[in-house]
Amino acid sequence: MYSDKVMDHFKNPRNVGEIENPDGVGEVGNPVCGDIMKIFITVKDNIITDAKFKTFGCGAAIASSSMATELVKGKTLEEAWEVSNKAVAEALEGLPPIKMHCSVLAEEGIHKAINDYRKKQGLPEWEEKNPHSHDHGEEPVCEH
Amino acid sequence: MYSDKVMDHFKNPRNVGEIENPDGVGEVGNPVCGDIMKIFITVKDNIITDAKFKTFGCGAAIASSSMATELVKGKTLEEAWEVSNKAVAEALEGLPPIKMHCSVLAEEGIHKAINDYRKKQGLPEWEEKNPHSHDHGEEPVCEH
Amino acid sequence: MEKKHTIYLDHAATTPVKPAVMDVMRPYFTEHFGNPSSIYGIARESKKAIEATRAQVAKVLGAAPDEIYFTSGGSESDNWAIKGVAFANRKKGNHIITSAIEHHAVLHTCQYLEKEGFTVTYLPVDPSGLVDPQELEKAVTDKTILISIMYANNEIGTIEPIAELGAIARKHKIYFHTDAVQAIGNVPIDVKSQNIDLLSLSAHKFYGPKGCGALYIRKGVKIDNLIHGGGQENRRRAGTENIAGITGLGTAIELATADIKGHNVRIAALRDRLLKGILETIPYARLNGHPLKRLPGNLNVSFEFIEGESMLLWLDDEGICGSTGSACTSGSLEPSHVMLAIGLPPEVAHGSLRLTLGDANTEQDVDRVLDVLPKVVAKLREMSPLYHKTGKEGGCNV
Amino acid sequence: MEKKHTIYLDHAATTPVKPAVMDVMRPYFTEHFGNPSSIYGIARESKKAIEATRAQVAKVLGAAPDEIYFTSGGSESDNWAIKGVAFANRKKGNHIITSAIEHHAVLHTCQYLEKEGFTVTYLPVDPSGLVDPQELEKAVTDKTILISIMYANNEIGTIEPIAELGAIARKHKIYFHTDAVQAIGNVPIDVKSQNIDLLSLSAHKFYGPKGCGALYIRKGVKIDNLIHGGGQENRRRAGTENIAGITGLGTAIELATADIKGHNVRIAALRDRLLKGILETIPYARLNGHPLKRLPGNLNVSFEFIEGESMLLWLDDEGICGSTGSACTSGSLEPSHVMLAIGLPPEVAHGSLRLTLGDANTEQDVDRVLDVLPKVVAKLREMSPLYHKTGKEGGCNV
Ligand SMILES: Cc1ncc(COP(=O)(O)O)c(C=O)c1O
Ligand SMILES: Cc1ncc(COP(=O)(O)O)c(C=O)c1O
Repeated sequence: MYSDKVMDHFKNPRNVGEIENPDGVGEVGNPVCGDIMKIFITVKDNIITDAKFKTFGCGAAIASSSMATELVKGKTLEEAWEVSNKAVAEALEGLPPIKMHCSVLAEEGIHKAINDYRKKQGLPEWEEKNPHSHDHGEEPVCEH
Repeated sequence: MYSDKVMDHFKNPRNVGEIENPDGVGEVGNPVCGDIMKIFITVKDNIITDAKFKTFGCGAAIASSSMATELVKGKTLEEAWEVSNKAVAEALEGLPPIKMHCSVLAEEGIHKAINDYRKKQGLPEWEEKNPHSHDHGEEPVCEH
Repeated sequence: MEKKHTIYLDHAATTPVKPAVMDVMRPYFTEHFGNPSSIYGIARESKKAIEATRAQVAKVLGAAPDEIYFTSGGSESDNWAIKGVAFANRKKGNHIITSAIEHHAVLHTCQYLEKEGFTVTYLPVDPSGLVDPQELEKAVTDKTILISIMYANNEIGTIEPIAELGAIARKHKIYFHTDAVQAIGNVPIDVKSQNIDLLSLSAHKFYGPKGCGALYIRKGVKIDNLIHGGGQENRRRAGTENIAGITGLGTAIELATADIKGHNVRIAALRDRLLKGILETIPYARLNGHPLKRLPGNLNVSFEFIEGESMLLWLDDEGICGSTGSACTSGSLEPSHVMLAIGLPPEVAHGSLRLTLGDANTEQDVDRVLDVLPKVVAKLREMSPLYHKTGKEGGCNV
Repeated sequence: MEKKHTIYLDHAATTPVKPAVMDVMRPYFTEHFGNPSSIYGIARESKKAIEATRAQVAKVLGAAPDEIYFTSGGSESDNWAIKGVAFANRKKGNHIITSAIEHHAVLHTCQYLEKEGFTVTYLPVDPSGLVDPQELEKAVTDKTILISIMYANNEIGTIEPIAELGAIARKHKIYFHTDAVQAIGNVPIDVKSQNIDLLSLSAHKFYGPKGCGALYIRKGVKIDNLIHGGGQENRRRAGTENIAGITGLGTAIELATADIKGHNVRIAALRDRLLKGILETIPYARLNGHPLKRLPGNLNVSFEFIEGESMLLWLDDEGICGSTGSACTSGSLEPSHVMLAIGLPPEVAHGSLRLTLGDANTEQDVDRVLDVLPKVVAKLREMSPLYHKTGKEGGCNV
């Protein structure tokens, strides 16, 4: 059901853990739906120099967190903001349709962490461009 | 599906054929339903001294004709009249429920032949006691 | 008693599982037995095998894999297609068109729907068993939601003009279902060009296992579930998948359709030899069904003055397996509805014999039948009150 | 990479076909493949085998052979029982009572019937998963036509008080159906003394083949057909019989019920060893389902702060096959309705692990799980934002 890449990031997740005194934190998901992701970032000169995560969730959720944190590390905030759920899923060599929402969560977690940073800096938060533009696959929705 | 006895009387039917100048003939059944039996009898001193049949029908119909003619041979007309469909079926070591109607046909054929004889003799025909007393099993009915 | 070599000539009833099919199925009973809905290794194997089979079946029909749904056989597929479409489209209309010669899985389902408020038109067929496309078009009303016409008839082997019928259905935007249970392996099928929206098939008719079939449902067709429950088959058919059966179906359909043309030539040659021999040696015999538009293995002949079951019993005694349109074990005394629909008088319908040839049959088999059958027919006619040697009155001039 | 020895602990999902069962089935694929409706020798063999199986199944249930109908599995049996009784008794009433923890084959069928104008009461269960007979009695109305309560739950293993529930149904002259798919082989069943009118079972849950089940229908029960067509199964279930599957079911049920008591003692001992080990070594774990009234092989434990699928993936990596009440492949993100019905908070429901033991499991298997599982749980908790080593806040006091 999962690609080798997903299994690799599930079994050897990159960037697990918390950052002490992070510059930004984003928590997304809902225990009712079985996924919670917490993303921590360190930002230096507008660049994400470190990213870590803690995730309660399925294999795809853990792999998506791992991949998303990998993808944003070293990127400018603007670049990181553009990392879409699709990019996460593609980097994982695909996710089953019903697991696409995990990549969406990862994107949202990154966005939340960035906006948390911007808020702390007294900057206006960036807006989600089009929350319905995600590539959800045939994913079901958890209404909680 | 058929007992050994049925198969024996189907494969080696007793009394097949016509009697030339019979004393009584009974034809029953309907081609629409897939069974026609024609029973011929010779009567001497109130005793059926010979019985033959011709049958268009399934294995059970042929076996029932064979058995019924066997059973009535040597009997007085009164005794032969009492040979029920159940007796024919039992002598055949049973018939499948949906084939019980074949034994009914055989009983009716014998009755018709006897009444044909009585009519020719100027005697009143005997009445079927209770046409619905037959042991039909779970047999379906052909409405023709 | 010496046991006679069995000559199986009832392939329209069912077929044995081919060794190659059995080999494919075997590991799924014991080794790769995992429930495909599960997550672990052996379950993923099962899942993969099922999806591979879906692609196999789709390819044969010219469909997409996600348009193939596995069922427990032809009857379930027919029930699902007809009830599923009927109930899901009730708001659009309540009229269904089918033919008078469908399999009972279609006819009895339609009769059930009549009790549920639907109206059903049973199209007549011509004496060769063909549905007339013009009759179909005339029967269409603005309440018609489904047309179901079988691809090939199981008794007389007549092959219907499916593409033409499908085109009429498409023109009127009515769903078109075909029961192709007898057709698989005998005619090339392409659901797209033939305008088929739903198609039933059953593995045991083409050397696959019994208890496993499929329904093709074109993407976009509105249809209710028949068996509700778990999320299997893309949430459309609940029940833990019969993996062994499904993989067997896949291999069987691939083998059966690998060389349809060759199969037709070979089997029809045997069948025609048999038919010629019968018609030459047995008087008062007639072929039922279409002389040309028929399944290659199907031979259906009526012998006047005698009844089918007694013929079968004698043939069985000689190790020959056949079938009849006479009432037999069906629990009814009426002859087959198909025989009556093509206009046979009931007594002639009762005297029909169906011999359906398959892959393993040989010329020797045919010749054996040609040796045995005339004697059987003669013996039964001998004791038939309908048959008179002189003048042979009672014959229905059919 | 070295392949780890597989430890299969998902017997509630499905079981492998036993060699003895396979041996019985094998000839029916290739040799005795005749269609039981036919008249010749090989067909009569098939017919005989099916009737012998009917008697085998009847004996296990305390029923008569002609009260047993073969189907394509548990889902079909459930659908048939519920829809069949509902539609056939519509004139009497439109109310159905079932429980909140039924299998989807029952629940989704009931939901379908709600769309068709029926009213359904879903009885709640207590925290151990038991239906309260008094609650059942209170739910009965003069419109109630069917009560359907499962014999044993597939997720948490709780065994319902079937005889008591059946008695209430009988008292009110309401048909009583039980889904006994998980119960066969684990509890002695007697449909007469337990007042069961309809009972579903499925062969692949007791080492028989997938795609074959049965429905017991007490003589006299008014029920519509689900699959219309040919005259098979006493004209109640159409479709060429899956002879191999049916004979396999027969042998499997005979083997599974030969020594129910011994099976219970042996399997429950293993299960209890596993449970004890888990609760002793893993904090924040709780048993789901009834501590005593449960299937001998069923263990269902929730681990707080972590999610089930990720647990399963790690276990699979170690060759251990289990299942979860988390959403997983069900296509929904909600945790299992059973877990919610027994009152688990959703996040705890997501962290449930079901391990179901079977005949082939050993103490070594159990000890292997006890070696692996604590590490898996610890690893996942380590990366869970809900788990805090100090203070361990976030625990739901359940
Ligand atoms: C309690 C229960 N009922 C019904 C079913 C459905 O059985 P099947 O998968 O054979 O259709 C299952 C198992 O899947 C079950 O556990
Ligand atoms: C034309 C046709 N339709 C449907 C069926 C039913 O298929 P099954 O017996 O697999 O349910 C059959 C055969 O029995 C058939 O010949």
